[in-house]
Amino acid sequence: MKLIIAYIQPEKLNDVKQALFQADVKKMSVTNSLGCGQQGGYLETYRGVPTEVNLLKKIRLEIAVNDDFVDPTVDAIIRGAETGNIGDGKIFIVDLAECIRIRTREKGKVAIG
Amino acid sequence: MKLIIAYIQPEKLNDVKQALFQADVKKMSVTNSLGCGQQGGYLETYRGVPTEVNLLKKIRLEIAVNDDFVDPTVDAIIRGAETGNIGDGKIFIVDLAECIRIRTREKGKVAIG
Amino acid sequence: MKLIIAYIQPEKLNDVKQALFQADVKKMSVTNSLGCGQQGGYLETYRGVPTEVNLLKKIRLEIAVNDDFVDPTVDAIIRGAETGNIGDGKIFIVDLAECIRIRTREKGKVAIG
Amino acid sequence: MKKVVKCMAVLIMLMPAASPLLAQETAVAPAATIQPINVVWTLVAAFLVFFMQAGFAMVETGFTRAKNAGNIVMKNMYDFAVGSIVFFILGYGLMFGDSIGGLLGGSKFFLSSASPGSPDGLWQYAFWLFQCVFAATAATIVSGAMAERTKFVTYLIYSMVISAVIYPISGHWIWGGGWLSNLGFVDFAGSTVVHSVGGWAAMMGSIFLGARIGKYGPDGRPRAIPGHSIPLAALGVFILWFGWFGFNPGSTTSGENLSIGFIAVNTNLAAAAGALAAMATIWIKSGKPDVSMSLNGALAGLVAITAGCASVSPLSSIFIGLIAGIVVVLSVELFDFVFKIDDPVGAISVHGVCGALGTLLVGVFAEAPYAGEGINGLLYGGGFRLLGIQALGVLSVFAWTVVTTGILFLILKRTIGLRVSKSEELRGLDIEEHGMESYSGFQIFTNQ
Amino acid sequence: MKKVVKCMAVLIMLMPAASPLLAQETAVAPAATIQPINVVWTLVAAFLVFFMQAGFAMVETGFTRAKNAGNIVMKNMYDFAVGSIVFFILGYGLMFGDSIGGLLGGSKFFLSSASPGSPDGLWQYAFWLFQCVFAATAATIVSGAMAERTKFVTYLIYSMVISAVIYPISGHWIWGGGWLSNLGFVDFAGSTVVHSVGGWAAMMGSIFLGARIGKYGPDGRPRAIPGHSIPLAALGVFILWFGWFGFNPGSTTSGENLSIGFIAVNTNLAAAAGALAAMATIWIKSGKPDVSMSLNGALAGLVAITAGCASVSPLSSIFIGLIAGIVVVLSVELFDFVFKIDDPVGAISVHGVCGALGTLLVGVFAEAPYAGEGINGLLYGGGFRLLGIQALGVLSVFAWTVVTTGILFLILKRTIGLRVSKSEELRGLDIEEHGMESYSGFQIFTNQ
Amino acid sequence: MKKVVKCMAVLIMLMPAASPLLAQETAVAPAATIQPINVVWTLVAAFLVFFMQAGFAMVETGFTRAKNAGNIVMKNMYDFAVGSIVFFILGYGLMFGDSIGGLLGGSKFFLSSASPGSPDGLWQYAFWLFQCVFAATAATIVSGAMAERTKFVTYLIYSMVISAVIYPISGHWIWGGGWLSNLGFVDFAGSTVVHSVGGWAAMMGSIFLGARIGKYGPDGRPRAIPGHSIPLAALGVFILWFGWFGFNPGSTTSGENLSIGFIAVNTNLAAAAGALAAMATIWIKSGKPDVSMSLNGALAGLVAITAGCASVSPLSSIFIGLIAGIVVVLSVELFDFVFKIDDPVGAISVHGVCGALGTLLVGVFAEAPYAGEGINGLLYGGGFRLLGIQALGVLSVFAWTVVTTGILFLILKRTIGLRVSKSEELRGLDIEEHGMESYSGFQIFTNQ
Ligand SMILES: Nc1ncnc2c1ncn2[C@@H]1O[C@H](COP(=O)(O)OP(=O)(O)O)[C@@H](O)[C@H]1O
Ligand SMILES: Nc1ncnc2c1ncn2[C@@H]1O[C@H](COP(=O)(O)OP(=O)(O)O)[C@@H](O)[C@H]1O
Ligand SMILES: Nc1ncnc2c1ncn2[C@@H]1O[C@H](COP(=O)(O)OP(=O)(O)O)[C@@H](O)[C@H]1O
Repeated sequence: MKLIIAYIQPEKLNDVKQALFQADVKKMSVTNSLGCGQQGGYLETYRGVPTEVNLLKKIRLEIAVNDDFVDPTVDAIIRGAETGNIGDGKIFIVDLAECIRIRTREKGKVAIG
Repeated sequence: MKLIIAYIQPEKLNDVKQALFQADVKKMSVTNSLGCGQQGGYLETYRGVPTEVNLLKKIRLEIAVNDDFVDPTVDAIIRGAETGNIGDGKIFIVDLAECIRIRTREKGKVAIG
Repeated sequence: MKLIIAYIQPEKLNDVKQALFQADVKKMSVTNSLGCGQQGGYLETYRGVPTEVNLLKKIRLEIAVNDDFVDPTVDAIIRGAETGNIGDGKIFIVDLAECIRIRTREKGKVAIG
Repeated sequence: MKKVVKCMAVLIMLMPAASPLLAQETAVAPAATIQPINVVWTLVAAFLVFFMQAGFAMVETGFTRAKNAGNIVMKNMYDFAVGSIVFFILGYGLMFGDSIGGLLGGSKFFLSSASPGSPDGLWQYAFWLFQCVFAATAATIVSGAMAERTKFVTYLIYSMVISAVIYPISGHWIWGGGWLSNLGFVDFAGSTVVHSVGGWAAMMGSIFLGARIGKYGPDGRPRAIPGHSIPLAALGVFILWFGWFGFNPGSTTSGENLSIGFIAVNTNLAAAAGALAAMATIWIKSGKPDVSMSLNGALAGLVAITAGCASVSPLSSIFIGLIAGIVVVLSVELFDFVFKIDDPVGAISVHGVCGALGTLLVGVFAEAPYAGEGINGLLYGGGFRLLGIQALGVLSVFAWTVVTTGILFLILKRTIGLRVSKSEELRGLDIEEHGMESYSGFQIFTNQ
Repeated sequence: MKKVVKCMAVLIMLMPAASPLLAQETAVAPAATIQPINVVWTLVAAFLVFFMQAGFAMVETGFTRAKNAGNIVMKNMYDFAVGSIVFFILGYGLMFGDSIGGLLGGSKFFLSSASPGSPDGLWQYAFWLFQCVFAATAATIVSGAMAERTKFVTYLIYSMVISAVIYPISGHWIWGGGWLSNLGFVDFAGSTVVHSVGGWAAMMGSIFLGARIGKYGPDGRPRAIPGHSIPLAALGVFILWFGWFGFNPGSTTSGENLSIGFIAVNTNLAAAAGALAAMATIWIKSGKPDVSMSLNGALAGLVAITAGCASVSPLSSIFIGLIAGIVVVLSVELFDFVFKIDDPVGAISVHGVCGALGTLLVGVFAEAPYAGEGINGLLYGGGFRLLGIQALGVLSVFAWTVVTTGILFLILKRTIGLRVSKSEELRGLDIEEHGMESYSGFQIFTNQ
Repeated sequence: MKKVVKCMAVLIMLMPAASPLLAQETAVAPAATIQPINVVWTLVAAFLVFFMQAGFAMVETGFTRAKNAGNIVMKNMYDFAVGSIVFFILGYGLMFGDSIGGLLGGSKFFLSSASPGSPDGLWQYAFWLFQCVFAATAATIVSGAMAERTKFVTYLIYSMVISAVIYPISGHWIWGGGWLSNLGFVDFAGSTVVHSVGGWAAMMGSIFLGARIGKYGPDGRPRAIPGHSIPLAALGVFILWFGWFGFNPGSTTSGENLSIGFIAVNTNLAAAAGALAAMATIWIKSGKPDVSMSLNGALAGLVAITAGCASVSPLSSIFIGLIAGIVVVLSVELFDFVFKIDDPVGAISVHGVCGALGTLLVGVFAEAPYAGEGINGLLYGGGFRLLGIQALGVLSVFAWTVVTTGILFLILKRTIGLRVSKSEELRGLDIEEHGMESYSGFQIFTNQ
């Protein structure tokens, strides 16, 4: 089992969700995040003072999947999030030692989906 | 050492906190999260337009524990969060390679608690 | 590759960012978090009712780095966040199985930086 | 004109002070030139009092949690909407109709006393609007104390009954030519008529409802449930203070009555003093100038001066404000720690307790030069006479409100129910009762 | 004075009802004592109507998303700023200048009719201010319907044109001595003159813009895009309701005209009834008392009573409010589900549809004792005559507004463009058009 | 009546323009019928000016960070509460008491000039309230510039001193019959008396405090610290604009004075022009129509027209507004980039600089038909005479305020301290000074 963590542009969340649904990945968790990446930030002005904003708004996805679902999930995220521009985001994959469904106390593979 | 990530219903946070305290787990980190799971979302209406909300509000807990604390922690979370309904949440466990307390630079087991 | 998760005091974020930049770590993700740690919380009063606040505001950093960057990154975080007081925060390190840049689909070491 | 008892009472009350002027005016100027300024003044004041609804909505929203914000504003809007309609149909007649034994009015339903064909007939409309916004104020006070756990539909029914029946009847006793006014009871702008009625109804509602989940720990100790927007609450207090300049000076329902000047000054000074005293009190007790209690202090001063604003000197107004500011803090703590009645916004203490207090203090601070000939409080040689009458009025209205709203809430509890389910309360009334969130897009810890 | 047509029209209209009084006054009191109360009343009313700008800003901000909040308030502030200047230069003259064939005014540009040297000259200033805030109201209605996707600079140009030309010309027909007023068309405070013009312009703007991204699914079904702050929206509605007490009663532009009392009462009752009816309707249809639709209901009642507030009885006002409250809900759904015109705040239904509705209902509910001798609607023996004139007025103004704003938006679309780019819309207009965020520090899901 | 110098000054000033009317009125109508309209007008205006406190609170809250929001509203509420009490005790007497050598007043403490027994005695109350809300305006301006880092208790002491002593004394010079008024200095509604005093005090406070942590980078370059709620800031500006209709036209303290019409028009046009000019200026300079600077522009126009609103034509008002709108942007940047004085809300530029500017521009744009016989500015044949007197007044008040508030802040700094500790400032004044958060439940990045 793997835990997939993805950072994407906020406005792409709907597209990514669609792509994941099509790939039959229907469970996920979403948080707000600020990110610093290759997209160096941009210049805002406030009251005439130029300000470099280098923590950009991002969406953080966390998706736990069984091993055979890793590639489809990654592909779906890329499909939904890619625009070709800097700032499109990144995907991190971590080994998942265990997964437990609270309601049923099921563990492992069956609990994930 | 393990990193336990749990998604629970927001209104169960207090119960889970109590259960964890009783299990002598007193350190944790909490974030807001939106989740998509088996609980398929629900129907809201706004200005007469029915809207399917499928990102539900959840609380994300992150708790780093030594290995012998994993089971008591998981049990405590389940005790606090379980109602038997869909949406009760899920627990993910990840191996923790290292843990460092910033103040003392202590590492490993002693740093966790 | 490692995923470094750090909890720090909100007011130290700028210092930590500076320290990381000096250590040539320029990518990171930041979220808000509430934390329970050794810093036991503090007493607020609201309308004359004393209230123990035991979920304190923290900043959560997530930084994916190549293995040779782990120590410099940890050092930089400590340098920026340390005040010597309880509540300074904690660093957790998790193995990172894979890293993918969405824009280019690059994987692994090259994708991280 | 002779039916406009409140207005009359005011005129009579102020006569001794202002009479040389008023008499003269009435003699010299033709009646026709007198009316417009009174109608304009009364309407402008009514508009300001209407605006207090926005103040209540903001205070109550600000002092409660984000997950119930939409529900609170709905309650504030609909007690006014319902109240306007039923006060038109029934309430006004019970309050200002021809008195049946000094107990209630029996005519003027559907505003039948007004007509577009004569100056007096036209004046009745303006007077009705002024009274209507007062009735709605009494009703809306309750929403704060019952916030975050009351069923919406139950609240609508409650607000209908208070505006149609409960408020008008005790109001009749004092402003409608009823028995209390005949005794010489002084409540110029409604510390008792409006605020105490609202405050005691709030108390009964809160008792019948019980405390919000999480308000009292297993040990019975109260916990703070902080409000979600102090800026909106502060805005609400500013709006209320602003509206009070219609509430008190407007209660002359006469712009010719030059007393409106000192009534406005008294109103302002009492509010300022109330704010200062409450801040000082909570600062001493808890070590910090608590914002929400300080805001309550300004309101406490305003409520307290409402009864006596046309009967006391500016200096006395400062004292009344100071006393109210101290009392409101002690009272909030009394209800919270001792009686364990959960009142999220402090409505019982601000409106009930300080309304009663302010009414009693008229019996202490009233002075003939302001109050009218022969009307003196304890400190100005009037002895205990006025104080006694004031106490009688306070107690009568307390008894009336507690009994009637008690019966009302009991019936509602037994029938459609007062309170939402536990899970609705936890998830928030906005989602459960109205199917939406008030702060869409914002990340909010809804576990609070 | 004879040029102040609106005021005159009003006086004449109300004469029969109030004339014994007014005549008498005019006879007895010297002219000099009459003026101040009228100037004071008109100014105070104008201030209240000005404050409605804040109400619109809050309603529109509250009903849209956080990422566009700064842009909305800018539009609300600048349509007023631009409108004030161009109405001073051009608009007022087109509306109230000497009539050219009953179609438009041709003098009084740069407020040249006013002068500081005489009472009448001074009065003109007050009258101008009152008219200026009305013009700005019509302009600002549109910002809500075009919210979250319109280019800022385009919006500035649109608001310049509507305040300078489009609103004043149809306004001239009705209030400036133009052809509709000569026919006996009744629109006392502007259901048609102000609200319908704004509402139909909003409709055209919304059509030319197209719906917001995400508003309609691939299946064409509408989706909810919830507003980000219900408390601010509710505050806005309270402010609007408050301001409407200037809008309607103030439209006498005379404080001596004692009809202001029943006009205020009618305004209040229709708003209350509108709120109740809309809540009931949406409750029945969707199972929940939707907050945002309920707030729209109060506004619908207010818009609908605006035309007839000086012509109908309080009881009729309640009926007008009830009808408007039901219609506004149906209309919102019609535009949303059937016409698929994306109107984030319901401006078309509230102002356009209920403005027209209210104007027509004058032809049903008008009663001579209120409206003036011989002016009776369908229910009071007047037959279809008045209703016919009202319908003619409604249609003429609809046609005028749809055609002129249609041309305007077409030109704007073809030249500088109406709409921001897709990515600007997604990221939010605050960042893209103004370079900042409205809620700095708050965590907001900007993907919504 | 002869002691009411400001009012008198106004009457005299306006006499030439309106005198045929006024004289006539006074002759024909009995005195008793004149008073009510003046009292009503003055009170309504005072209420509007009071409401500006809410406007200041919202603007200052909106333009600062969420972690200090409660602290800001407390400062706004308590400078008014403290100010009301001390102005009652001391300030009013120093300002309007019998003049001691044209420098300060020496009677009327505790409002002893008022009494409930006569029309004039009653009038004094209304006049006091109007003056009291003005004094509080001057005090509250400062809270914005000192926001986010000032100790609460220090702020309370400062606000006591300014309302009790500093503001009243320079006010006496101009409105209390002091030396500047005798020279013919024109400051009708207080560009200098109120706004400049507040603005210069704000400047001194900001200098003594130093900049907020993080405002200036290690390279000395300013950084933006964005406000946390643009909608509340915009609401505040709308409320201020609304309140200004009490501030300026109300300064006639006479509803009979028909000049109130053009004063209101001037006020509105200058605000609109100021908003437009500021937006255009910042748009050109930074490429975007910055919201917060645009909002400042409307306020700049309002402040600038305050001195001359009764002395210039509507067209001149537009020019004054335009100039102020440009100047405010340049001034904000001057203080921010060059002087490096950290003023979170732009109070120094809006109130200090534009207050002085507006006062000087009276000497340029004043015209006899509006200003009164013989009062002409540079452009209308008056030469440099008036401009010279205006400059003298501006400089005198600048010197007075800078010196006295300088001493005050120095003493406060040396004794109880001006500024909170570094960690308090970082964590936010709400938690540290008041023990609570203003937006409980919301997730906010408090590192900002
Ligand atoms: N090494 C990293 N550690 C943590 N988060 C990262 C890292 N690299 C990127 N991110 C996250 O991913 C987001 C997008 O990264 P970015 O570098 O802009 O994309 P790109 O892959 O196009 O260079 C960042 O804003 C940040 O939140
Ligand atoms: N595979 C997953 N990956 C990431 N988050 C998940 C996953 N499954 C569940 N979650 C999180 O857990 C929450 C509860 O899951 P849910 O499926 O509703 O519970 P149940 O176990 O009763 O089916 C979800 O809202 C989501 O936030
Ligand atoms: N075991 C843990 N699991 C999860 N989060 C932790 C853990 N220990 C600490 N934290 C996070 O780190 C923050 C700082 O920890 P704290 O104990 O106060 O620091 P210290 O190391 O000085 O004792 C906490 O508020 C919490 O968010």
